[in-house]
Amino acid sequence: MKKVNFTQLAYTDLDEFIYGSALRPVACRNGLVIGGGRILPEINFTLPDMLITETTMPDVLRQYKEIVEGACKRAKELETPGLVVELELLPPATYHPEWGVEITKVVRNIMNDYEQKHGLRSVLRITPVDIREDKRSPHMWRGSHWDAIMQTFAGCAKEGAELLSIESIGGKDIHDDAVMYCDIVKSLFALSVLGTRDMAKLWDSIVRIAAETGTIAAGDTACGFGNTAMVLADKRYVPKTFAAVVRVMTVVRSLVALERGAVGPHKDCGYEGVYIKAITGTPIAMEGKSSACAHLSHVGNIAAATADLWSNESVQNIKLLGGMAPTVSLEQLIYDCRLMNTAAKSGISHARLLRDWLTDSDSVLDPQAYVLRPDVAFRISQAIVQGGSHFERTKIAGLTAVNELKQAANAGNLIIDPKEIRWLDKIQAQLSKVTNDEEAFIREMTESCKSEKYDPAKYDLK
Amino acid sequence: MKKVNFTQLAYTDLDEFIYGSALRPVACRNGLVIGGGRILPEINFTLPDMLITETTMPDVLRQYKEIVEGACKRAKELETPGLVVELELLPPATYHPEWGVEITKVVRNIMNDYEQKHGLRSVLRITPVDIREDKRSPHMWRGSHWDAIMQTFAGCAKEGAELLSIESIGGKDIHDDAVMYCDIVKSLFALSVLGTRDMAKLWDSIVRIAAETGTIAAGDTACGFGNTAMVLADKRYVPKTFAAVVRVMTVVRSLVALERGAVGPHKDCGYEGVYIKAITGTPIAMEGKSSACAHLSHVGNIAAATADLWSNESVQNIKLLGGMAPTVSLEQLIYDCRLMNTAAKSGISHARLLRDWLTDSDSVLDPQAYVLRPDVAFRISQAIVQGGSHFERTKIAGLTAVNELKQAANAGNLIIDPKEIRWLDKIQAQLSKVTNDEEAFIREMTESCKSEKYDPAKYDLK
Amino acid sequence: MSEILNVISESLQEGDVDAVTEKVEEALNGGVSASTILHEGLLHGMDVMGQRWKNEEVYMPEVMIAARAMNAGMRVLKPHLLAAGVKPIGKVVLGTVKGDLHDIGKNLVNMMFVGSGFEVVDLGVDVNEKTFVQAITEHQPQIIAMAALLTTTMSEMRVVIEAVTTTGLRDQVKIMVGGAPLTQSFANAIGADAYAPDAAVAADIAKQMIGA
Amino acid sequence: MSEILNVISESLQEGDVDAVTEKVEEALNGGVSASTILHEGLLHGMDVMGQRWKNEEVYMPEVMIAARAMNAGMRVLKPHLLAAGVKPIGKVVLGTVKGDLHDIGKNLVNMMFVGSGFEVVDLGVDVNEKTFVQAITEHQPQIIAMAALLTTTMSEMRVVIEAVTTTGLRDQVKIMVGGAPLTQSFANAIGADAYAPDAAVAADIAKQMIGA
Ligand SMILES: [Zn+2]
Ligand SMILES: [Zn+2]
Ligand SMILES: [Zn+2]
Repeated sequence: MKKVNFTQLAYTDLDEFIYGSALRPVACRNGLVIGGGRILPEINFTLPDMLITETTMPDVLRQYKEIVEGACKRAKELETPGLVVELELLPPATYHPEWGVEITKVVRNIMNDYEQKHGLRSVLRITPVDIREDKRSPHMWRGSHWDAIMQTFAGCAKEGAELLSIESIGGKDIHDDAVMYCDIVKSLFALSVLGTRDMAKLWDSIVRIAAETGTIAAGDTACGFGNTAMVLADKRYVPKTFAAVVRVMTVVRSLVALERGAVGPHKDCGYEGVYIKAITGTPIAMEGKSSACAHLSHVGNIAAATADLWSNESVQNIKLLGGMAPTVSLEQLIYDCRLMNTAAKSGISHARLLRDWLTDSDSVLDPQAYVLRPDVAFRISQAIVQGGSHFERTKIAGLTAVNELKQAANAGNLIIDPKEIRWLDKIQAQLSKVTNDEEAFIREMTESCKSEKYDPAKYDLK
Repeated sequence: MKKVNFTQLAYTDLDEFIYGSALRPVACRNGLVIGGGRILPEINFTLPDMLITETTMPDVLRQYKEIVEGACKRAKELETPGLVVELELLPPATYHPEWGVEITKVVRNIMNDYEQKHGLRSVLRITPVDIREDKRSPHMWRGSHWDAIMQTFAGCAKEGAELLSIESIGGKDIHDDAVMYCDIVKSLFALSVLGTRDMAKLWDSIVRIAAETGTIAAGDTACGFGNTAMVLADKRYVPKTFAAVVRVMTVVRSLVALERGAVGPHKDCGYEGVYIKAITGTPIAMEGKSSACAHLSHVGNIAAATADLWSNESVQNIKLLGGMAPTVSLEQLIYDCRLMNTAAKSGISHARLLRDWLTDSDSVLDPQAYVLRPDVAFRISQAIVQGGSHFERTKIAGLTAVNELKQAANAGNLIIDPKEIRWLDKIQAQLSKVTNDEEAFIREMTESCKSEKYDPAKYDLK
Repeated sequence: MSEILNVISESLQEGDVDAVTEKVEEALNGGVSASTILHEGLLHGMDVMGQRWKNEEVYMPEVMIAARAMNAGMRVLKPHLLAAGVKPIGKVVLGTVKGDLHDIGKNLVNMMFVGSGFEVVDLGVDVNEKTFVQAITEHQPQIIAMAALLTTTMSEMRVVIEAVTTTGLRDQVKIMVGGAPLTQSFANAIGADAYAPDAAVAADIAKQMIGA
Repeated sequence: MSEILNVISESLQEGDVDAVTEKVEEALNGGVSASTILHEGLLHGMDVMGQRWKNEEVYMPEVMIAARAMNAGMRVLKPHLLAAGVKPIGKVVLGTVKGDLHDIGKNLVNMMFVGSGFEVVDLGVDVNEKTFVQAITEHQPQIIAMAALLTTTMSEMRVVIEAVTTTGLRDQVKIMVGGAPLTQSFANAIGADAYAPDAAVAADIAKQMIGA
């Protein structure tokens, strides 16, 4: 099923596994290289309180113009060596691909302008919203909703969006419940069966569009899985240990994009990027303290340790005292990048020091931070790539994560509440009981996962 | 005129001049030490779009409650070792000291609660607004407006505000014009004559209140002078070189607080804090990238290099996707502090490395950043303390800053636009022409500074 | 409290669907009134879980699993409650607004309502104003609860409230709103009756609102 | 352009108050019309400075100093313009709203207006709604320009606009607003006619607004 099968880590030396540098950097058309030795800011944004309709489209375009104009202006003033702009489309702009394309044009025009007049090198990432989550989507891999997504990719790519990404939702129909009930077996099914199958089809198509349009199939994120768990854990709804294990299990799912030909940079809101980078050597976008505007987290510093792009995830275009919020956010990203690049410029050993401080400052306080440690990600990744199938790999991911967390807690390298430890035992017990026979597992889960939201036929499962 | 005369630097070794550690740390009542080896977050905030009146006071109090509750909750969740909350009162809450006191009570109650129930150690800084800027203020040092400020200090101190600060405005009546017209001689007059005289009277009174209430006379900031110039420079209204020189000249003015008995921590929005720390050894609050919410700047990283408290300056209580803006801001501050404290914990040489990266990442790109370099601040401070009077010191500050900037530009350590260099020449020429006779200077300026805003009689000048 | 009610409460707390179903039937057969079973068995159990949640002793799934058992018990109990004329403390129509596919927050709120003794009609996600209006007419709820997770859908709440007002139904229902980009002042501005800053407190606020 | 107008323009660009005053008098004595001196001398010079500012060749103080020289020239020219029936391109009443002591942004805007040929009535800072209303009656401006720098004073602008409306003067004036916490949508919400995102563009927006 895999086109490329990653059976070992791209990295052999943990010391080289570091922010700003990827073993397989990505070069963009204007010469900007991502993962080529320095970390760059990736700015994200959304609209303020307003509806998107045919009537409001002029306003919508004005908003995007204002946002990107403000961002480019500030990037230039702060002499940023390069900038990635992510355009995460809102649902109506994917339901109506022509709207997404129009927005892309407006955004790209401003970026072109700043490149020509001020030498600001920038790259546009386009992220359609995965509207297949809509119950009316007839099938995961064909029909109206699939078509609209692909038309959006192709149309925006033609208008200058160079990095193609998506937060795909294959398996989310099951996974939402898995998170709400902390049901790790359902999570396994959603990620390793539904998710990976969907990723393969989806990314085959995106890789094809990238080839046809001369653009870059960048990468996916398991945001709807891992970040949903993380945000609920932050509200104390679900245990942080559960969220940490789910995070690691999303690795196998997101890796499929790379197996099908994506080359990075991995999208920002998937912290599994650390593992993707370890396994594939491709560059990754990450988000940490500077994305608190979008969601609080316990991984504010450690997220930067191996990042190649540094993102704010999302912020509405509203006025803060210092300026519009996206401009404010970008300024913060730029300073974070400046610091990391200054350390890196003074030598790899210095970059490693900073990486390790970023790491150590968070990892002891939270299991979700702990599993992002470069050394931990290395070890778990090594276990994951031993697995023969996506199913097996995801199970290994979960079990290895549990082990790592338990050992860390025992050794005093991670402080976990006893309540949280109890859940690790629970997860371990449940995962261990799962059959090794994937077909049997699918039959069993298809039987037990009856729900209004989940329709096996959409995945060509009976 | 000075009670304490600082004639040499508190620091003898540049290597010890570093964030988180001050030679003369400040211990608070609950045992929290500022400048005692680790940098702590200082959270600032303001109200969203609303009027403050008798009628809206319940809403106002609800707002403050929500802000401080959100901040304390997040500080606890992120296991912050200590927190400073700055309550920068809005004008109506200083015009009506009883309102300021009421707000203090509400805020302090929540802080007490989190300290008792969750062990979150926190300290409250109270900053009345300097309403003497109001034309109706009869005199700088007596009368209704002065009285309201002092009542606010005393009342809030009694209710648990432990650090007393203000952004005082003595001389601003002249300095606003000095900035608008880039008139460095007027700036000199405003800062070294009007500003220092006012600071002495003002801080004598604050130090007295602190003694009477068992609180801490913390420090002032030349925000209305230096930051006004900085913000206008950022809009390209005035040259950055002008703003950089003004910044250095504010040092002498702000130092007066310490001469009169203030002990730190210096207030956040005065970047002259770096110099104050070098000269007096007292801890300082600073603000950088995490205060972009309040104003953009070119000193996002370097501001942290020698900071003991790390502040966001100000943010309205509005909703971002991740939470209320003050909570979001605090999370960012906490992560910045975590990183710096992690580096410091692994040894002073590591802290120095990080300090130097923070410094080097900004200082070459902007003159305002350059003058905040620890080494530059050291050298200029050494020159400043040679001056006999505030007047002489301020002139030295300006001329030495010009020299430092020119040398840096020549040596390629600072990139300045030729247009900006031209202004350095202009400033140098103007400052050099100023008489050394302070009395003559005052006469001359009082003659030429006739304006509707400035009334010499309020300063007991004829 | 009698032994059987105790067992119902505890089985519910453990999320044991089978035991709850069985013991509710047993209690009914034993002559315990449906109302007593509801309040001193099921809702008592949910109350304990709610307290344990507030004390940070358990996580949401444990509350959810208890609520699932509550649902099971209610299936047995409902005809008896109806027969005895016992009403739920209130009825809520719930949905995520038009254009918004976010589900999980709404589902959490659903369960919190159920656990507090409300009857819930869940309209799902991407619900337009017409469907909300229709649901008021059809289900006669005391409360409409709406969720929005996007800045570009939150104003659909205003559209719904306007539609409810235009059709003359505004006086019949209380309207509450929630979701990440919302605030109390937004809720006030669109004319909602209440704002729930968090799924966990939605049911408490609803109870206060209707004086239950 | 005649030599003397050229000299006036250039003296103004250099901010030479004495030279501008002198040369304007000289031009008047030489029979050049007040209107020509205004447009081809003074405003021409301001125009050049405005362009140089937009091209990032000069800083604001240089524009301000030129505007100061313009003011000096206007003092000489004004009686002649009045006599000839030449009117300024518009009259602006300007102030920072009640409770707000911020001065510098307003002063920048003032100078930008002057430099564009507006007559400006500066009411200062901390100006309440009554004073604004009075100023409309007294000075009959085409434009009211208000500044607010605090989130807790921006809504005073609404108060002023309501007062202007209540007193029946709303149709007589265009209202523009500006200041750090403001946005276009806030300006729309309070019923202002225009929003100036920056002091530097305020005069241009004002010109557009009154079609000057
Ligand atoms: Zn995401
Ligand atoms: Zn994203
Ligand atoms: Zn300030």
